[in-house]
Amino acid sequence: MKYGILIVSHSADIAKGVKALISQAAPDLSITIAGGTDENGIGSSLEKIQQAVDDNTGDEILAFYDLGSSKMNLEMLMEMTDRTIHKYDVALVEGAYIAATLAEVDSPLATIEDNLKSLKIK
Amino acid sequence: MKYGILIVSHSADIAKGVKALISQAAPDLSITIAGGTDENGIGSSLEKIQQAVDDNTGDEILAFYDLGSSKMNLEMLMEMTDRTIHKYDVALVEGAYIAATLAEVDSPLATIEDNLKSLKIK
Amino acid sequence: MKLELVDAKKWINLFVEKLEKNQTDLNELDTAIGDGDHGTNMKRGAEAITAAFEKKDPENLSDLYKATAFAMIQKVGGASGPLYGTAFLDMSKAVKTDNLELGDLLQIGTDGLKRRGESDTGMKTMIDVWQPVSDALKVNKFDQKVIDNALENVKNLVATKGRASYLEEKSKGHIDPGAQSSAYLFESLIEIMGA
Amino acid sequence: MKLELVDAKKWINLFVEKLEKNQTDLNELDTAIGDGDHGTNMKRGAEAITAAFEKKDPENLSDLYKATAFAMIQKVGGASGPLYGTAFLDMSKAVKTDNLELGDLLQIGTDGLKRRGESDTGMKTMIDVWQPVSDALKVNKFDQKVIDNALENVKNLVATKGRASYLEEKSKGHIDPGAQSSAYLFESLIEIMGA
Ligand SMILES: Nc1ncnc2c1ncn2[C@@H]1O[C@H](COP(=O)(O)OP(=O)(O)O)[C@@H](O)[C@H]1O
Ligand SMILES: Nc1ncnc2c1ncn2[C@@H]1O[C@H](COP(=O)(O)OP(=O)(O)O)[C@@H](O)[C@H]1O
Ligand SMILES: [Mg+2]
Ligand SMILES: [Mg+2]
Ligand SMILES: [Mg+2]
Ligand SMILES: [Mg+2]
Repeated sequence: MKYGILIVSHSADIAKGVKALISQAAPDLSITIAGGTDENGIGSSLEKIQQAVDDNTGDEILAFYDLGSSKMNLEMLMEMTDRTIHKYDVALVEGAYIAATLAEVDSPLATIEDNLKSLKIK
Repeated sequence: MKYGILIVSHSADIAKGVKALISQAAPDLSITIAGGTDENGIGSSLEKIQQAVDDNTGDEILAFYDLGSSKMNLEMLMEMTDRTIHKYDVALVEGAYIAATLAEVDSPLATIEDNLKSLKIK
Repeated sequence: MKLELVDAKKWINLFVEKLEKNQTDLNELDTAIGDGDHGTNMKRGAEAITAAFEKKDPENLSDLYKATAFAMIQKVGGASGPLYGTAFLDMSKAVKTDNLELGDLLQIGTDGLKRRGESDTGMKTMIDVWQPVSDALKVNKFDQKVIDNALENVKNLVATKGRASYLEEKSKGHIDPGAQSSAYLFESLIEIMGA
Repeated sequence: MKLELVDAKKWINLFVEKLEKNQTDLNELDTAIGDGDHGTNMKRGAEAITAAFEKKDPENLSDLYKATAFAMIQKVGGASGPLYGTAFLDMSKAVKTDNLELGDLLQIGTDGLKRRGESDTGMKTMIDVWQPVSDALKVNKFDQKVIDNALENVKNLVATKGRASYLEEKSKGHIDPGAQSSAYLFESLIEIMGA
């Protein structure tokens, strides 16, 4: 099982930066991002999330988000897709980093989720 | 007392995005950022942190960071400066957002720190 | 009472009008206790609704609510997008088989808001307008006073959901922007009910 | 034993040489349990040390260690920057008044690492090389074997500080990149001590 990582942020820059940061530690993972609104303003876009899910080549997807509307749009997408997406209510940057580090070395989901527990803040 | 916000991240994009995100909720605060290495690679730069502290016009500074070297460089700078900097071991994006929201409406430090407590993950 | 297609269309069109007219006011409310974009967000949604209706005139209630939902979901960009979107999508599904009583229909929308927002009344959100309006319609007591009371009530609440919740006590004394945009929705309803 | 300026200069220059030669190896170690940049980081630091010495040839031990510290702090860009930087800065301060015994001096550097990293021995970091080397020097038993043993030991540890700590058990069986670059530092020391 190879997990993919999905980053949903209000900001296209944050999403891009998180991808760059975690790619360093997890170069073999599929990491796709949805940042900002359709017009790249601050906000979220279901279409971008949809695209990022479609583009993600992971067997299952570990998803991270920042604030309210990112979460709601992500949940909306989860109701619409048949991909398996695990959504985590944890610190965006730090959670995605740890999950990616562990997924890179083929850690089982239980280990990843165990490590994310202490980052739960939402 | 008007607080300033300082964002220290491994990524210039993350730092820029966090600033854009929290500026929306806190347009009146001084928010300065230090993201990436001197060459804008992934990493941290004491010089950028120094500059961001110098540029921050807050009376005191609330500082947020992502990972290891951002933290150590921030602490290094704190030993060198005579500005008052409060460093928080909390989720970067979410912590900075909440702190900025509260600082914007002139909440006292105790209230801000109280709200950050549940975001402590480091 | 039940709404027929022609009136429902007028309802949504009036809502769109009000959103476009009151963009600045909604932004200002959101500036006080949020990120200042609720007017801009809803304006984007309003334009998308108009565009959708122009592209394809809805032929039944279900299509009308669905087009409204999709426009909101796709174009709003803030929390209100998936919220209004879910409400109208659930309403669209509900009217598919049966033109429900308006109070029951709006209750389904309200339940959608609660599900999407993981929230309930008393949290200083749009739900605090949707719920009393649904309740009033169910007992045929819906009028402007219901909306006015709801807004008055929402103003005095401390937010426990959405961005405003970070402000805690300081969120008190402000009208929630989503509650205000919902007030426009239901003031539009009064206008077409009266007509 | 104590180090005089001329030998200390040779020491640091040899370290710089080894860092430049072994950049790829350090990156590979960091790829296994970190973010793959330790070699690149230390190479940047090494070049900055050379540049600093060329700009102003250090006139005493304190200046030498200070220039080394500043180069690391300013140019490395990773955790190893403030770590090596703090170690050398503390050493620079310590030798200002007194040319200390090398074991005592390196202990001061090691303590600097611990302070900056909020860490200690056994956490699978560079400290696991610095501490045994300092200890051995204090009792005049420092040789290549001390370094080899330290690296062997560090390899079997589970990381509890730094990025590798996220890997937990899986960090075992890998040499910590910072421990390896520190090994280069102290192998350089052996070379100049033997000469
Ligand atoms: N969890 C929630 N449950 C119900 N309503 C919510 C929730 N979060 C936000 N809202 C509503 O959404 C409105 C904010 O919408 P908007 O400004 O467009 O989104 P954002 O907060 O993402 O900028 C709030 O005024 C509130 O009425
Ligand atoms: N808290 C710490 N205490 C001591 N040493 C540490 C600590 N964190 C990291 N290190 C050391 O730093 C090395 C990593 O350096 P480097 O790769 O340059 O930084 P980064 O991890 O920021 O990419 C590790 O191999 C370890 O020896
Ligand atoms: Mg808003
Ligand atoms: Mg918004
Ligand atoms: Mg590294
Ligand atoms: Mg690094």
